[in-house]
Amino acid sequence: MLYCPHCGTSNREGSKFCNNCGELLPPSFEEGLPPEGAPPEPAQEPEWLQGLEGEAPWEPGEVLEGAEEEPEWLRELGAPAAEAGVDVKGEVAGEEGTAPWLEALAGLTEEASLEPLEKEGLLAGVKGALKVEPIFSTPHRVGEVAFSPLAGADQAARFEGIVSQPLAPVAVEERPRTRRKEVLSWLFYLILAGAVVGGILLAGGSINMPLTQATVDFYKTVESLEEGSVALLSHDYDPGTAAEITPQVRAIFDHLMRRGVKIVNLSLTPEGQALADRALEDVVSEHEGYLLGRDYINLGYVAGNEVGARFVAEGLRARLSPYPLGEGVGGLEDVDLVVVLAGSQEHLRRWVEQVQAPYKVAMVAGVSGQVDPAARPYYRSGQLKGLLSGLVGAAEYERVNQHPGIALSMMLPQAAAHLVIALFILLGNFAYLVESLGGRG
Amino acid sequence: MRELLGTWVAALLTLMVFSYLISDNPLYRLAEHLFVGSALGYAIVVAIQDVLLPRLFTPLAQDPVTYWHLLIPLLLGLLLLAKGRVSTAWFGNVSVAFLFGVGGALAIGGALVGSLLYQVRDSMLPLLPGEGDGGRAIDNLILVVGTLGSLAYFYFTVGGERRTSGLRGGALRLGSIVGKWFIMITLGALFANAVMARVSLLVGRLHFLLSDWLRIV
Amino acid sequence: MEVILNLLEASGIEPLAALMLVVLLVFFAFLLFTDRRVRLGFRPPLRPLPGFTLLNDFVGQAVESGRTLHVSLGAKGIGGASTADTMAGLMALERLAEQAVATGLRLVVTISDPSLLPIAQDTLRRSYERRGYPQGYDPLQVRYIAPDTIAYAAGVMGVLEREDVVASAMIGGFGDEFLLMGEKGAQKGVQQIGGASSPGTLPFVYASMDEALLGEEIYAGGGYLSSKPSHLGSLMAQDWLRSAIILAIILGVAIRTLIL
Amino acid sequence: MKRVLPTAIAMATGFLVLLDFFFDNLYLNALGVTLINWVVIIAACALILGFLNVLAFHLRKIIQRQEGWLYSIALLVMAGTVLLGGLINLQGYRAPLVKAIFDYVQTPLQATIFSLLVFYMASAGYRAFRARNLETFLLVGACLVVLVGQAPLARYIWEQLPALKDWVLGVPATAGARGIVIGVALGSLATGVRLLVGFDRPYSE
Repeated sequence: MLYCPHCGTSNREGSKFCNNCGELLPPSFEEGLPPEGAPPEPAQEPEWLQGLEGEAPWEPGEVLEGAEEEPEWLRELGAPAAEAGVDVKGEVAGEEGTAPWLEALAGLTEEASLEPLEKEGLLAGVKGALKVEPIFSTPHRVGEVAFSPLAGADQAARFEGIVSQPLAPVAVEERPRTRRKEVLSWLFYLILAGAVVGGILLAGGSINMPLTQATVDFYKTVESLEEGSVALLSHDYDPGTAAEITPQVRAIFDHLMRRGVKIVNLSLTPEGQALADRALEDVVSEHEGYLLGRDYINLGYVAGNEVGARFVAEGLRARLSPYPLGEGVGGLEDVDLVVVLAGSQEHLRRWVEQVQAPYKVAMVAGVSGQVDPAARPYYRSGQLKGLLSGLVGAAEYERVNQHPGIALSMMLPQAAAHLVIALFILLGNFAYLVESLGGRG
Repeated sequence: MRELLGTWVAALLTLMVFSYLISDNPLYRLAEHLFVGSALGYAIVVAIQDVLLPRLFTPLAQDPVTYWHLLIPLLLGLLLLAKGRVSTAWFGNVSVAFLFGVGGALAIGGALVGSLLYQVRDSMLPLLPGEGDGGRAIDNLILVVGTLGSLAYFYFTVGGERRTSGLRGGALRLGSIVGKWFIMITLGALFANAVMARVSLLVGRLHFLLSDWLRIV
Repeated sequence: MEVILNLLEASGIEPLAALMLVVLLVFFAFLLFTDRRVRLGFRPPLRPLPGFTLLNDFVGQAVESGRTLHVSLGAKGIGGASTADTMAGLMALERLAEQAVATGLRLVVTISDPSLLPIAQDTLRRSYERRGYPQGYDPLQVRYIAPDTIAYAAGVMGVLEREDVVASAMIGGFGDEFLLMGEKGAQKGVQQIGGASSPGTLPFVYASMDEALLGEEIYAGGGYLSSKPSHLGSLMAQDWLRSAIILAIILGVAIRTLIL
Repeated sequence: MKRVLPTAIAMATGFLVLLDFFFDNLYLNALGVTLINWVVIIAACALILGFLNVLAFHLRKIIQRQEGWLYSIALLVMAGTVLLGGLINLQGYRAPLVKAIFDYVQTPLQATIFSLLVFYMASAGYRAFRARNLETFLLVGACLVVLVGQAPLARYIWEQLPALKDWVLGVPATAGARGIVIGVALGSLATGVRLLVGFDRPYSE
C-alpha cells in the first residue's frame, strides 16, 4: 500500500499518482507511511473484502446482465431453484426489464457480502492465505528514471526527474524519457551489434564443436536410409526462425541427396514452402542428376491449422499421384522417414501426436532452439529418432556430415551475443545494488 | 542480375529497419508499411491459391453433386461479409457463432487431450526411482513439488468457505509461495531460452549484410 | 475393471478419452452447481490480481480526452484452439471500451486474425450504445493489420510510436512478438497491461508490462472485471477441479512411489 | 430468432466437434475434419473482410490527407502488387513477381524486424531482471545460467555449465511450466465450456 502524502488515501502499490487527489506519489520502493491525521486504515479487514465492497456491489443492472447471459434452457432450470431460496414477488419479467426475482437476489447478495467477517478460528488461516502479494513485484519505471548504471548521478537525475514531473493527474506519458536513457540504450545496441559483427569477422572456418548424441542419432538415421527410399520433409517455420532452420535444412538436403533419397517437401506454414524452395534450389545445384518431380518435389502449403498434419497423412497419395515420384508411394506407410522442421512447439506436437503416434512412422526433427525444451522429451521417449536444435544443431550436423557451411561460422558471434546480453543483466543488477546501497546510506 | 538487384534491395531494407534502433524515421516507416502490405497481400494469395480454390471452388465447379456440403461454408463465409453492413449484420452472427462453437470445442479438446492429460500423467513421478539413483529422486521430488506449487499459486477463490481449515489454508499459502519461486525460475529460464533463437536471427541478418551484400566475409 | 473396459470398447471410446470425458462432465457439473450458487447470492472471495485492479480503472488514471487507448486482442483469432485466449482479450475490451467512451479517449483496437473483426466491432458498437452514444462508434476503430504475427507486431509498434497512445492493454494469444510491442510501449512510457497463456511468452509479458497477467489469470477477466455470475462460478469450478488435480497427482505419486 | 439461431448453431457445432474428440468413430471423425475444414474456408473468406477493412482505413487516411498518408499509399500499392501478381495466371505464390517480392522484400523485412527483438531483450533484461528479493533473485539466476549455458562453446567457460543449463530447463523450469500449462488448460476448458453451454455468447446481440 502506498499512502498519498497529501490526502492520506491509500493507493495501489506502484501507483504513480493518487487515485483521490491526483498528487504525485513517492516512488513505490520507498514505502509511504500514512501521514498524521489521515484516517487509519481498517487493518483488520482483509484486502479482498475491500476490493469486493469497493468495486463490485451487486447492482440490479449487473444482475440483469447476468440474467441475459444465462441461456434459456438453464434459466428454466434456474427459476424454481430461485423460488425455493428467495421470496419471489411477481412474475419473471421479460428480457428487457429486471426480473423481480433477480432483484430479490440482488438484495440477498448485498446482505451476504456485508456479513461480518470471521476474524478468528477457521477463517484466520484464510485471511493469511489471501495475503498473497500482488503477484510479481514488477519493477516500476518511476524508480529508474535515469536508467543509468552510475549510481550517484543516477540519484540526482532521478530526483530531478521526479521533481520535474507536472503535478497533474495526466500521468503516464510524462514518465521522463531523458536523453541519457536513449543514449544508454544506443550504447547497448551498439555493443551488441559490435559483438556480433566482430564475431562474424573473426570466425574462421570450422570450430571444434562438441557433438551431442541427439545430432549423432539424427545423422545415423539418415545414413541408414537406402538409395531410392522416400523422405518427407515438413517445413513448418517462417522467416522468423529460418535463420536457425534453413542451415539445418541445407545440411539435411545435402546428406539426403548424397544418399540418393527421394525427397517430398511440404509445409504447414504459408511461408515455409517458399523458404524450402529456396534452400532446395541452392542445394540441388550442387548435386547433378536430381530431377524435380522424379527425385524431389515440393507440394507446397497444406492449410488446416490443428489438423494440417492429419490432412497430410490422409491425403498424401492423392497429392503425390500426379508426379513420377509418387508411383511407389501408396501412403504414409511407404515413407521411410519423416523430417519435421518446426519453428514452433505446436507444429512439432501435432506431427508427433497426429502422425508419429498413430502411423508409427520413423520421425526425426529439426527445431528452433526455443522449441528444444519441449522437443527433448519426445527424443528421450524414442518418438523422435534424432533431434537437431537451433543453429548449434545445424553446426553439429555440418561437422558430422563433414560439409562445413554457414552454421559453423556463426557459432562465434552467437556465443558473443549471449555473453553480452548476460553482461547487461549483470550490469543492471550491479546498478540496482549500488543504487539501493546508496539509498540506504 | 536479378539476384544482385534483389540482394541490394534486401540489404537496403535491412538497413532501413535497423535504423529504427536509433529512432523512428521515414525510412523505417516506409519499410514497415511495405512489409505489412506485402504480408497482407501474400496471405490473401495463399488463402486463394491453397484454400479457396482447391477446397471450395474447384470441387464445387467440378462435381457439385458430391460436394454440395461445401455450399455451407461458402454461405457462412458470405454471411460473414454481410457483417460489413449494420442492417444485415445479424445474419453474420450465424457464421461467428459457428466459429465460436468449433473454437470452444477445440479449446476444450486441446486443454483436456493436449495438455491436461499428458502434463498430469508426466507429473506422477515415483519419488524413489530405484536404488542408487539419488539424483533422479531429488529431481523428481523437485518436479512434483514445483508442479503442485505453481498450480496452487493460481487459486482464485481461496478460503471463502468455512470448510477451509487452518491446515489447508497453511498448505495453500506455502504452496503458492513455493509455486511463485518456481514460476520465477521458469520465467527466467524461458527468457534466456528465447534469446538463443532470436540471436541466431540477428546473426543471420548481419551475416547476410557482411557476406551476401558487402562480400567481406 | 474389465467390464468397464469392454463396455468402453463396445461404445467406441478409448479409455483415455473416457477419462477425459469424465473430467469434462465433472467440470460441467461443478460449473452448474457453482453458477447456481453465485446466482443465489454467494460471492466467492477473489485473490487480488493487480492486473485487473488496474484494468478496472485503467484510463481513470490518465484522463485527457483526445489521446489514444490501444487494445490488442492478440495475434490469434477464433475458430482454433486459441479461441479461449481471444475470449480473454474480448472480456478486457468490453470493459475498456466503456471506459474509453466515458472518458472520451480515442480507442484503437488492433487484431491479427480477420475472423475477429466483426466480433470486435460488435463489442465496441454495443459499448457505445449502452452508454447512449451510438454515433461515436466508428467501425474503423478496429484495425485489422496483417495475419502474419511479425507484420502485426510491426503495425502495432507503429500505432504505439505515432498515435499518441497513453495506455495499452494486450491480452490474448501471443508469441515472441509480444516483446516487440511491449518494449516499444515501455520505451514510449505507455501505461501497459498485458497477459498471455503460452509459457514461452510470459517472461516477455513480465519484463515489459506494468502489470502482467500470467497464464490462467487472463481467463478470469469476466469474474474480476464484470462480476458476471457464470464467470465467478467458473472460477470456483476451476479451483475445485484444480484441487482434484492436485489430489490426483499426489495420489499418483504415492502409488508409483510405493508400488514400483 | 436473432438470438436463438446463433446460440443453437454454436452449441450444435461445438458438440459435434467434441464428440469427434472423444469417440473413435469413422463418421464422427469425418464430420470433425469436415467442420474444421469449413473453419479454414470461412477464415479464408474473413481475410477478404480484413482486406476491405485495411483498404477502408488507408483510403480514408489518403483521402483526408491525414498524417502519414503517403505511407498508406506505399502499403496499398505493395499489397495490390502482390495480390495482382498472384492472381494473374493464377500462379499464386509461384508467380515470379510474388516470389521475388517474397524473397527480397518480405523475408528480409520479417527476419530483420524480428531480430530487433534481441536488442529489446537486452534492454528489457537490463531494466526488468533485477534481483530485489528471493523471487527475483531466482529469476535472474535461472536466466543467467540458461543464457550463458546455451551459448555455443559454453563448456569452455565451465565444463559443467551445459549440464547445469539442461538441469534448470529440465527440472525446476519444467515444473513451473507444467503448473502454468495445467492452469491454462483449466482456464481454457472453463472458457470453452461456457461458450458451448451458452453462458458466454459473444456472437449475439
